[in-house]
Amino acid sequence: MTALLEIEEYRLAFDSFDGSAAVLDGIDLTIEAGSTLGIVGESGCGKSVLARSLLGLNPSPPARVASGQIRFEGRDLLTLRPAAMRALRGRRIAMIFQDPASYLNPVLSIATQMEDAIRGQDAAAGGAVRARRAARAHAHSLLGSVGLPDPARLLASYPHQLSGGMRQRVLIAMALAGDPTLLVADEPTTALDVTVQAQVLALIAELVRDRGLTLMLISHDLGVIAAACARIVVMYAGTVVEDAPTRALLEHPLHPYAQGLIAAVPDLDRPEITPRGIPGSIPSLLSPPSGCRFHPRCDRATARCAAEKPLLRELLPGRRVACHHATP
Amino acid sequence: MPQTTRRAVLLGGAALALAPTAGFTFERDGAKKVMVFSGNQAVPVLDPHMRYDWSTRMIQQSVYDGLLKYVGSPPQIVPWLAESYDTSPDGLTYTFHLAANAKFHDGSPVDAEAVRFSFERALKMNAGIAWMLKDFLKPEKIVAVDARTVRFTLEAAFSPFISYVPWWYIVNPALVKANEVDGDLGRKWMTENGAGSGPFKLRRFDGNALIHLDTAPGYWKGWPMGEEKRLGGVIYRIIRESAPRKAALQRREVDIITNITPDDIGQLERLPGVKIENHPGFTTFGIKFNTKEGPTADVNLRKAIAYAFDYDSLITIHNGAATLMTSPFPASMAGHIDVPNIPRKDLAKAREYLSRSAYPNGGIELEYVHVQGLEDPRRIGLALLDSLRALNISVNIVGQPWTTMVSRGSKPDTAPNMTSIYVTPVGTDPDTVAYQYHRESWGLYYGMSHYDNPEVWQMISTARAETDTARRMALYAEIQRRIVDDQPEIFGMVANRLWSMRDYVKGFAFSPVRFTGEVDLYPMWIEG
Amino acid sequence: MILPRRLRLAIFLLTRSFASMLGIVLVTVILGLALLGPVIVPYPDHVAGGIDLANKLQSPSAAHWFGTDEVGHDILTRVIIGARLSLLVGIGITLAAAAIGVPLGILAGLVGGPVREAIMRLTDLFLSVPGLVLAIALVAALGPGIVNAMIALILVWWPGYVRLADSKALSIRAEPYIEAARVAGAPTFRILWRHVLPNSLSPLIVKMSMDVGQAILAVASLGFLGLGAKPPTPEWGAMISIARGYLPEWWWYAVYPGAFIYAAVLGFNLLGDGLRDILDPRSHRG
Amino acid sequence: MDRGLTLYLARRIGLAGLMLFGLICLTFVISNVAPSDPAALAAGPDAGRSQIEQARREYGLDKPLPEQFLRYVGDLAQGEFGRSIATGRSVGTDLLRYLPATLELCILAMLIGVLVGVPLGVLSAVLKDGPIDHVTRIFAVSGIAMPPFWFGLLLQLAFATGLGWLPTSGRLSVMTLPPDPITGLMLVDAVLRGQWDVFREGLSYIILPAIVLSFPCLASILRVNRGEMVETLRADYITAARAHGVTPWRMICVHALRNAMLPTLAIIGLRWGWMMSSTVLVETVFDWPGIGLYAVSSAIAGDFKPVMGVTLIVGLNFMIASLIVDLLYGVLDPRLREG
Amino acid sequence: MTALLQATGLAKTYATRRTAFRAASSVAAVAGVDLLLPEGGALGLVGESGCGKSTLARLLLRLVPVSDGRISFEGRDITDLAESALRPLRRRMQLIHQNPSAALDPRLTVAASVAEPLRIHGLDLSRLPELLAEVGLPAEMLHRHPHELSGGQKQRVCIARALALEPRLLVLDEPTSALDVSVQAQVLELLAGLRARRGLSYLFISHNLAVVRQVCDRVAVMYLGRIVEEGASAEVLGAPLHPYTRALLASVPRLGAGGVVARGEPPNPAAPPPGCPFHPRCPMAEERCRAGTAPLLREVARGRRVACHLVGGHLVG
Repeated sequence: MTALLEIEEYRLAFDSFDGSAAVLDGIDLTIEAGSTLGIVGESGCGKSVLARSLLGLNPSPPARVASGQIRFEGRDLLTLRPAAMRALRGRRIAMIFQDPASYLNPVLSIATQMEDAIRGQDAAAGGAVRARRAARAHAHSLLGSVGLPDPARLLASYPHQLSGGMRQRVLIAMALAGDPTLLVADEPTTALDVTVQAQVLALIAELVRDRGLTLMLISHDLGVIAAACARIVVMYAGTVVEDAPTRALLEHPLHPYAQGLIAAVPDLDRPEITPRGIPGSIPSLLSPPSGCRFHPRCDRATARCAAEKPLLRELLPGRRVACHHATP
Repeated sequence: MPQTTRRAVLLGGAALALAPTAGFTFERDGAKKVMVFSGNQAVPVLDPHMRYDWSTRMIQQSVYDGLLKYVGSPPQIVPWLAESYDTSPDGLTYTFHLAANAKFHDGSPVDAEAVRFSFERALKMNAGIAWMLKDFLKPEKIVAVDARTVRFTLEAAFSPFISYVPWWYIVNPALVKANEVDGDLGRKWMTENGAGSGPFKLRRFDGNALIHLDTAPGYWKGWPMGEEKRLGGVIYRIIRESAPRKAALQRREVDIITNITPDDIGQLERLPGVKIENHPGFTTFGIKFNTKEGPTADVNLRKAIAYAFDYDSLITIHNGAATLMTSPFPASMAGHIDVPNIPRKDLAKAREYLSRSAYPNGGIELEYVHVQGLEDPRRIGLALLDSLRALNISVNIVGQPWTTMVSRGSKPDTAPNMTSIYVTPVGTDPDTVAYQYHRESWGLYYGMSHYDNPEVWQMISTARAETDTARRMALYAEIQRRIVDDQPEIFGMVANRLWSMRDYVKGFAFSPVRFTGEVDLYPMWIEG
Repeated sequence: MILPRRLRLAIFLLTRSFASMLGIVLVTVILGLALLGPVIVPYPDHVAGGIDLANKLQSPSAAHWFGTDEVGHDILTRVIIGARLSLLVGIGITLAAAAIGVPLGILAGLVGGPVREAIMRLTDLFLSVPGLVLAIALVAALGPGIVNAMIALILVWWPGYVRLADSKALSIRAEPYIEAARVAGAPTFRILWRHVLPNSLSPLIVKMSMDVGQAILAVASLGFLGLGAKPPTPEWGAMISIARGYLPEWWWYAVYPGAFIYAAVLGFNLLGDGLRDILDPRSHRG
Repeated sequence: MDRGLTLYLARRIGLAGLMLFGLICLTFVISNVAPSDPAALAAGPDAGRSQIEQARREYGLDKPLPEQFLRYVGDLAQGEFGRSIATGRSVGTDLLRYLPATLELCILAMLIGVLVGVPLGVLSAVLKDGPIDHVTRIFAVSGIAMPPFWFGLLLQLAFATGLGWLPTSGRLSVMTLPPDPITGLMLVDAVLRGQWDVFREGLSYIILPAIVLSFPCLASILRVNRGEMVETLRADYITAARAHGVTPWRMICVHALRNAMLPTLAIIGLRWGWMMSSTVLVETVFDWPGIGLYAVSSAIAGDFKPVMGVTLIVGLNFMIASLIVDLLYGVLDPRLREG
Repeated sequence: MTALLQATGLAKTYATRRTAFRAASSVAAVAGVDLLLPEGGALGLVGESGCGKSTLARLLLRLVPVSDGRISFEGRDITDLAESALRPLRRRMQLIHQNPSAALDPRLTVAASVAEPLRIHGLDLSRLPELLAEVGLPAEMLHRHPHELSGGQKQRVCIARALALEPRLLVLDEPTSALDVSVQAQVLELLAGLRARRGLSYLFISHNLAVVRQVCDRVAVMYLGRIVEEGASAEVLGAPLHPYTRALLASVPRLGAGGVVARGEPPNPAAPPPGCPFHPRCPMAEERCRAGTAPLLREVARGRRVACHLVGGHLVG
């Protein structure tokens, strides 16, 4: 397998009046072509910012890239000119978002929005821009491919007339407009009800399987990630703390934070196990803790943890962890 | 100033085109030139029996003819529709003999019936000019003796009668009757339409913006400058503010303007090709005291104020274009005398009078009311305020709408302490001024003083019925002296009347009996 | 701890924006002139109406920086004293309108039902006639004068505050913390006083700052139409109204008072904009 | 038209009628607190007492106030605004004569306001915090802070008196006949009649007052549009559109602007109402023969019937404008179109 | 066990406003709910968004007007009590909101917020530090403003404020859904501890079945304004009877494998389907489910109620 996307030492800061927040602090990760990777972490750990970095969607200012590389198919995305980035968006890397209600333009019909996306892809490809009629036909078939019944009526409707699940399917269809290689899904089911969430996750799994997509799924819900991804990256406060195959991580987490996270999730099937919280709260990124960013909340923390930032090291084959105390 | 192109109306006014861009041309109507006159005041109602003010009467005088007409300075009454008239010795009967060739714009003759009809209409409508004659003339006492003779029989001898007749314009009865709605005597239609025999006829009427008059072809009275030179028409254009009006003259968009401020004179005089007409006026300005109620009921206070007032400021405010009054009558009024002891600024006297009043140390505030929006009375108010500081009297300057002011002045207990009032006598007869001081004038705008002196009232009544001119004039001299003694007002000044025009405008004839700004358009033409 | 940060943030936001700084400078200058006016004017006598006809309509010079008017008043003197008047009038109108409108609006928004319906209909009625026309009608009826102009403007101004306070009260009423207070058993008046009013304050302050400017402009407009201050009161709009007759030769007479109106209104509007950036960074309605 | 819309319209119109009645009461009360004597005005300057009394009877001013009010309402119901006391003319006729001039001025000013304000707002939002944005913002506040009457005088000084490029005031030069009315709007009529020189001349007269009148409106539109655009450009669906590769031009002009136009529309409606009242100042400065000038000159003369008439017209205009804005909102915002 | 809170036939109908393009209509947010919360019990209320669970909570607290039905609290009918009469009762029934950031007045300090109920009821203010300690907040937090606190801390402040009045009933409206899992577990721990210590009764609203199973001893499942199943949480969540409950449980992603069952999405409450409201999505729906009225909630076993035509017929003879 070849690496489709390689992120190296990626640091991103957000500048504000109160100072500069190191939102991403040296991210290192790789996604192989055709694989499914889940990124899990609590709010503010930087997972969405990371996803947006892939498409250059972080507004700048305040976002400021401090260092690092994001290589996609060998090209560094961080140094791409805006036009080149536009050409990439949707055609190579597509994205689906958290709240389908707010990511669809309320005053434009589904047809207009899809046609614009399709024609925008054509323009970015540099070839002929197809006519609206042709674009609409394409939109029609895309909607069908995400399992939406009666695409013709759907195209004529407006976002508010659709249910949450339908909106998310429409957004997925739009993401497929440019026939992308990498699909970045940023909390795609968080705003949906649990029954619909299951349907959408199934759809994503089906698309990954049928189209050979590479998937990067971001969620705060370990259950969602576990259901959809073969490999999981755990993030905490702008750093990657653990990177492991799904089953291995769930059964035998190595990083204390990953352990805490798994222990905090109540298990419907095992109510006798009381979930345990992790003491303390997520640190402010304006003045992050020294050394290991997790050390103030970690019961195994030592003086070294406060002083020295642990490197993400390969502790077992295919498993990386960033902890001074982690043992196989 | 860049020369601007002028617009011209080509034959008939149907087709419009831009004039050649080089130089300028006059407004033209066919081969004839059109004179453009600009003033500030609208002409809401054209009906000559409905209302009058300077702008309205200027247009009325152009569209209609009267039996007689005022011309010249000093004003004289000359025959017009009436070639002559006779007066009976008792002063009760007037017989007018009409010109043979006079005809209305529709070609019908101006006959005795038209005259009778017009006077009757004016009296019935009881508006505008009606007040002048209504107490002395009943409609049924007007008789068309034959086609060219009309006889008026008055209820009582009334010496000023003839002096009012020029303002009673003759309307075309056929047209009026044809346009009568619900017995309104044609009032609605006459608001914006002409039915006259005058030198001009109406072409376009938009009373708030522009009135376009065409010269009446073959005007029965002929043209003083000759058919060759006569105008093709006149446009009265309303420009409310003085600055744009001046600019329009400067740019030759208009040929003659009025309502210019004294401060403008210097500026306009320096403009090449512009001349000023500056004439002593007929309109008196006075500050009327409330002689019945409040502090000013005290004649000593009134005298004190009259002596404290800085009369020179009146002249300065008008840049010299004004004359102080030397009597309640304007100087060009028949019977006017210079009253010897009329007050002038004399602080010693002022203080002396003040000490005799109820307010020996001042310390009061008096209200000074002027018509809102009028600039000169406001400035005079400031001068008054400045003058009275010497007496420790403060002045509250209030601008009010005309209606409010008049309404307040109608009763002594609401009349302001001091009110600034302009009065233009409508005729040359001294009675028109004298009668302001009569009991009957109380509460009217010129009677705001509520002047109370029965002896003077008696003299006024006697004088208006007196047919012997010498005796009348003697009475009026005495009336003037008595009024000055009672000081019902500060006798102010008579402001000059000002027009500014391009030097190619000819035939301008000043007559003080017309209102401020009003021009007799008939004798005027454009040369060059 | 917290106040300094907020203060620092406020200063940062203000100093970063040229427009806000300009607003502060202009308002400070107008305030300064209003406070020091009677002390610093070169011809204090010209305020009360002392006239000097010999020196009328002088062009700007060392003796009269802004020239003189048609009765010889020093225009600089009158313009400075005019600042005091305009400021008093502007603040007076705004405060009075807010004092009428805000309680009514909060009451309407909080109580709802027929009370709100009645209050809002009355408000709509006044808002359905654009202010200036109504004010003109009112002043024409009451008679010109600065006090009448103020009364007229207060009458047309208060409904704006009802609207604002009502909408704030409505949105705050939906906040969970209001529900929390109700659950705690808080009576309506307490909710109004402790929660609704303090949380409505920011937009109110912004609106009031801008309204001071707009009220100054409105009074000047009435003055210009001859319906405002009476002579010899030095009111900017009335000065321009008179000065109009002296254009174009005596241009300074109209230009200086107008420039002061412009500067004052601009100042209060920019200040309001700046305050909005500080107090309510997301809102930006015109 | 479906039943819901009909019901809604009926309710709105009913409400507007109620407001109109309130307005009539308001204006009537205002006109009667005045201490002036309208009859004196009606009778003319030199009128004697009997003439004043006759005028009082003629105008029904001797009747008790409630009766006068009922008569006024009755007249209004027949589209009759009463007679001007000062001139005796029908206020309705006068309004019909002056309203087209005001409408023409307002329409042109609104066109300027929208055509300049909206693009500037978009530009300013796209270039947020750049130099153009800063200049535009000061410009926008200036529009609101600039006294219209003073601005008008300055423009007159510069372009009419100083440079001599444009006429100072009025609607047409004295010798030009306005085209025969078709719509009543002179410029439109000139075009319809093919009188291009009249059109050009009319344009030279209308342009300065229209600019002055449009300035505050332009500024408001600019401010609101800029603010909404800034907000919209931050919205999630714009991020999504970018991610989907929608072209920037289309994203700004369609995706963002369509959303930003909704509040902009509201301010346009509001400003249209205000504009009618600003004409009071602008028409006074430029001697524009519209209802604003009519109202001011009548107010100063103490003649209330015209003032009441203009107030009603302006109020009615405002109500119609807000109704139209509400309906347009529904057209532009699909969320409001159906349940 | 005595009933602390009981509702019979409780209903809430909202009228939607008419706009230019829409006639007014009404939406039944809650339709005929019978509910009983025993003294010291913890009842979970689960369902998807828009099913009416938050409205039900507010009805029970008399925060929104009741359209139909009765509520009794501590054995007393409170359905028609005036606000002033309710005020003393409010001390014993408190509400915890979903989003602690919005539930605190941004202008008040922690001390002021927690003290407010004490002030309203004229109670002793000196207990503030004690209250804070009870919810696990250090005393120095008293002088902070809400924006300086983390989400978990804010929720603790809200709990302290509710506890200040010594309530017997706590209505918790999704108290942890705005929190991260690591913090959620802390808050759940706190709530469990408080219940044990103070003998509180909970009405616990959540869409997270696992959390409900942790906290509650009984659970009621709501769908479209109705309770469709109710019983002990171990039974309802362990062996669901109603097809909806089953679909809900099957949809929860688990650490391990996932499964998908329910099709479609919850219908619009303004236009509910006829018959059993769940029938369009129900894999087992029969003809009788599609017509007539919604099936009634009936006791199918001891302490177990289900509203389903299919279930009722099979279990209870």
